Amino acid sequence: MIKVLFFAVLRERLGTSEVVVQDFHGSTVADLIQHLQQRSPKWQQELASQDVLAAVNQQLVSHAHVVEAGSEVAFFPPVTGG
Amino acid sequence: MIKVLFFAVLRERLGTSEVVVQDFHGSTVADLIQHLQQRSPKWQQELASQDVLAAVNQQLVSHAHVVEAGSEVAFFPPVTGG
Amino acid sequence: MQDVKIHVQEANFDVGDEYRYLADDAKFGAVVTFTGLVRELQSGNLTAMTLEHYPAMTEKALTAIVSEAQERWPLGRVTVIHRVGRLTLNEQIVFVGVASAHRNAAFAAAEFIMDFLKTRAPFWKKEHTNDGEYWVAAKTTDDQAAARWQLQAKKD
Amino acid sequence: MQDVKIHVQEANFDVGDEYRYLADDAKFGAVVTFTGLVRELQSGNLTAMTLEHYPAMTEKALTAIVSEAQERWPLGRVTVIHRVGRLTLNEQIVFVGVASAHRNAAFAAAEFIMDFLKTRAPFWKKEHTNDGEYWVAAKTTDDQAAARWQLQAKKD
Repeated sequence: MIKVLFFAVLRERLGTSEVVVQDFHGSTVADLIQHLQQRSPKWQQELASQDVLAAVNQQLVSHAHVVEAGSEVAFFPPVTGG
Repeated sequence: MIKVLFFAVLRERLGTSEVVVQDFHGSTVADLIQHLQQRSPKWQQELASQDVLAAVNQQLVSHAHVVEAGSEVAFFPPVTGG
Repeated sequence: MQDVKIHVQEANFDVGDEYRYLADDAKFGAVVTFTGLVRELQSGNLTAMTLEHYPAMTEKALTAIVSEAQERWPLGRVTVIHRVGRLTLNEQIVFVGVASAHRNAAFAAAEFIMDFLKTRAPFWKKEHTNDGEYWVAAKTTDDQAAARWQLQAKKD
Repeated sequence: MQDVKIHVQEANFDVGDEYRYLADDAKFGAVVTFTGLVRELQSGNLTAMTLEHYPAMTEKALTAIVSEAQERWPLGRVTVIHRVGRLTLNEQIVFVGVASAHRNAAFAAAEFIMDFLKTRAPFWKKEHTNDGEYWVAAKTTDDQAAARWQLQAKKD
């Protein structure tokens, strides 16, 4: 099981802040993105950008990072604080 | 006539904060230093350092700067404010 | 981390109070502060902004940035405050304050923390204007500002 | 110079008040402040220090430094306060504050002003210790800090 969170414009466009993925058999963040993109054309489109940032267990990682079962994975647009 | 001011350790070592030079026939700050150095061996020594900074009319200048009659010339050690 | 204060909060902060805390440690003679405020857009019709964040990650990310600064420069107290929620025009958004025995270290560390906060800490701004609401786009200048620290040897 | 406040004074200053003045101009979203304080010597026996200056020149020199910063970066309000006279341990000596629309300009300008204040403004410190009085020697690191600005193109 993987908990997936979305923030900011990505949260608004997908219409959800959190989904739980039970059936993920891939390995990396990129695989998880591909898995989520199968949900609908909208998900396909919104998660397609190379600009989507990923954090695994609250740490920024590259899309090549391996996702262990039980992880919290967050996807969000480039940050704009400060 | 040239008004000459001294600050900080230079003021203390020369024992004066201000002298008026009436008979200066040189041209540059370096000439004025040489002129002042003739006053005594102490003045010779205290004004000998290349580190002595000069301001003419309250502007930092090089020792090659030309000194006009009526100027205020100040000599002081490297600054240590802040 | 000792002497590191990191707050993510809706409440405002007082720069005078934050300065006093930083200056209170008598070993460090240089204190640099940065404060960022909500300002008018070029278009002139900003009414407010909302700061969203990723609560579980925010303090971790800020702590990691401050730790990296502490590895690069000898620092005393360090404070980072970032507000979240709804902020109106001229309100304070962010505060970074650094004490050090060396002024150039204090300047460099404060700027480093801001540059990485802007590119690595999970905050997002939405602007509310008379024409609607817009998520702020990330600036490539912020990426460039953060990237230049990678190029610098840890020589400061 | 409009929006430039330069004070050379015996009185103390309040960083919170100075910050508020800088932040009060609603056009500029970034405010950087630097404060320098009297700290203990390595030898640990400082009792006080005296700041001497060249009154006719001091404000001129500081104004020239601020003008140079304004030519390099787009700045809002700028404040420079330098105290003179006798100061005891932990007292504030100097304040530099800069407002700008751009945070990197605010940081750079504040550091630039401090670097040149340290090498071009006519102030001299004498330390009073249990062992006697000593004029502080100028630091070559201060000269180096000022010199690096000459090497930088005005690209910021």
